Amino acid sequence: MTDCLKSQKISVSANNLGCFRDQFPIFNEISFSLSAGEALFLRGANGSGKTSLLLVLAGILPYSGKFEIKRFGENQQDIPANQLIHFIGHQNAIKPELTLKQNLQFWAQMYNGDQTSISQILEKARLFGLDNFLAGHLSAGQKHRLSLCRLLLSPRPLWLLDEPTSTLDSQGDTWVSDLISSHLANAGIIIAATHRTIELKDQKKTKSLTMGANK
Amino acid sequence: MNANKMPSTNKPKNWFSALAHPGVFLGWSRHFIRPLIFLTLISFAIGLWFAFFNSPPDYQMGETVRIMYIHVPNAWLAQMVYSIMAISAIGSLVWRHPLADVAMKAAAPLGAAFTAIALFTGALWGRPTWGTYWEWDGRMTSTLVLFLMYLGLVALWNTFSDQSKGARIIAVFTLVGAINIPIIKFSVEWWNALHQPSIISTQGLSMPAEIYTPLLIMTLAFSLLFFTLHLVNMRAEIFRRRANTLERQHVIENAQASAANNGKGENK
Amino acid sequence: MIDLGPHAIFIISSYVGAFLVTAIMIAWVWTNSKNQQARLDDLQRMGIYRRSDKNTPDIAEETK
Amino acid sequence: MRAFLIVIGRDLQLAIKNGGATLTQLIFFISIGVIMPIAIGPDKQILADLAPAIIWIAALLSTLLGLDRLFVADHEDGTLLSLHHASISLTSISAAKIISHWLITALPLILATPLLAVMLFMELPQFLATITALLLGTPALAALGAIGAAISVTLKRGGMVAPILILPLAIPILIFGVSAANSFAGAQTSSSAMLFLGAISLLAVAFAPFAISLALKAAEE
Repeated sequence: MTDCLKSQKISVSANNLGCFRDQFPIFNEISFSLSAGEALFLRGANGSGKTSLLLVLAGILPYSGKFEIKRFGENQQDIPANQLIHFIGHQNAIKPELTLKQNLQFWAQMYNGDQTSISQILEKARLFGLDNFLAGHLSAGQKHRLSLCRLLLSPRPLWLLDEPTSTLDSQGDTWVSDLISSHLANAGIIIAATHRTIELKDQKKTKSLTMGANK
Repeated sequence: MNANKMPSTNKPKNWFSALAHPGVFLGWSRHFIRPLIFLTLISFAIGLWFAFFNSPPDYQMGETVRIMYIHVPNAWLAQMVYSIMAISAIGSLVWRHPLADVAMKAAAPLGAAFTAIALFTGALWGRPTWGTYWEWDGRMTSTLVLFLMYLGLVALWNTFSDQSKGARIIAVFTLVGAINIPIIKFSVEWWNALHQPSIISTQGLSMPAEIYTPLLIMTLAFSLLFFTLHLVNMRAEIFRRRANTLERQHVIENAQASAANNGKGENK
Repeated sequence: MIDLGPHAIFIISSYVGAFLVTAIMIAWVWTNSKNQQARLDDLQRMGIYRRSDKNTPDIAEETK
Repeated sequence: MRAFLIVIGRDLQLAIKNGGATLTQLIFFISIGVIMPIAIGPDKQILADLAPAIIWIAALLSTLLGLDRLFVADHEDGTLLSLHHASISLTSISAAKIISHWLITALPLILATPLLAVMLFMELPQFLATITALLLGTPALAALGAIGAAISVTLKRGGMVAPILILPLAIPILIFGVSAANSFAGAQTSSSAMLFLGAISLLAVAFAPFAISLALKAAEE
């Protein structure tokens, strides 16, 4: 899994990004660049455009300026940009009518990942032994953890996380920061919007961007 | 040890007392299933023997009278099952008894099946007798409406994820729909169309005993079949609710337990 | 078998149809009941009980 | 291709788990077939003549009934957003959605048509022609309906808007569908109507996925 990720090494750069809704800027003049193994934490008040920026980077919102993902691996040039990205937003993309396992199986297949490790992934998320329970029984925090499990279903270099720790308890926080640290150690890139500080093993590799300052 | 002392021990008492009656029901109803199956099989055997080998063709209908031996019991059950559902609906609304909810839910698909058989055999009887499979007369239309109501109730149960909350709403609709039962009953007199008047009327029997006997036994057989299936289905519904509660409870406890475990790990 | 006369096909098909619907109904009720029971058994095997089954004495004591 | 089948399979799985929705639609379909004769009167000849039209209107209205749940749930729980990063394109997903929508909504209606046929006193050839016309025409209904559902996915009253958008587009299907069944005696016009129906369905199913994926992309903005 890690080898696979290393061969997908990328760097991203954004130059003067802006996003407008009805001529009104949600954010503009955002520039940053990240190389493999670096994280960017977006900070700022509610409504400062953190989520919108993530949606722009995820290729969902239209934008002005320039955003580029550079690929370094061999044979990786033909992977479409959308398949280099894991995006975990506020909505958890979980069907309450299906079991935890069925939910993850679907996303494993959608992400071209492997389904064999689902039980281990659930265990890591402290959802141990709940494979065949309905996702509808889960609490909000558990659902959020299940949603984050999608990150581990297939190796993708760029993670875009919107408030990854918002509904989690302190153990959940630790798990997420472990996830982020090991992804960075594997030369992945993370861009996350967060209110809370996420403690990482290697703080040098993180950058921070405060949004809404130029309004 | 720790698990027993968890704060959630107070909650299940409530939940336990709510399920107390269904629990008692599960206890005694278990002993009824086998005898009921046995009685159902016996009465079907006797009824079918009468229906095919020990009853003469009717002087008017001829051999097609044999369709009546399934049609009439099922038409009767179609209405009786709905009446049972309506009574359960009252129980559910007035006393909020969980067993009444379960009885209501378990009966709906069975009622739909009996009504379907009544409609189907009625059509097949109508063709040789009246020359048409279907006629838009009062009784047939109202029975068809009954069939749709049954299906609607089944669909309604499926749309509620919280079954005990849904039960009250469904009970209201069941009672509103009960208006259809007297309509079916009196439709023959009111519309005075093709359909036969009731076989059993206040003036006494309107047909010979050779035809009446198999009819009665088949009615008994189908009613026993309904009671058996209803009992089994009610038990299954109680099991289903229990399993759901347990699953939900386990998921919550899992969260609490893993939080507790991790907390310990960190302290060390 | 007795002679069912000119309308035999209607009689037979109504019996067959009724039998089919009844059989499907019975099969559905049966499998549903078995499935729910199996679910409870699975939970029990995982060590998940209803509290009233596991420690009835506890609850009896508490209610005193 | 596997991912394509998995999207269909999951939709079917969800439809079975929420069995109420398909059943509701089915009851609605039969109900229209019950209401019409009560309104028109029990005259057999009139009912038999009107039967294909009644069945088509019932099919059209009840497929519209199921539209609101086609994309809304996936939009609200974030599934659509996450599918942007799937290894299968949104256009293929839309195509899969049309197929699952047809299997969940149109197929049960077609299977229930014999019931309406008996109640409306249809003759056998007329009935067979109606079934064939439904099989040929409903894919187009499903495709158009899915477009309407995708366009109205973010609207508050999407469930009301989609039918209004789609009804006018469905008129050609209705015309050919009814004429295919009605003029069965004059097989000439009937078979050409069937051809038109098939052609409309082919075109609609081929082009709808592109429109749907565009609409869904726009909806997320």
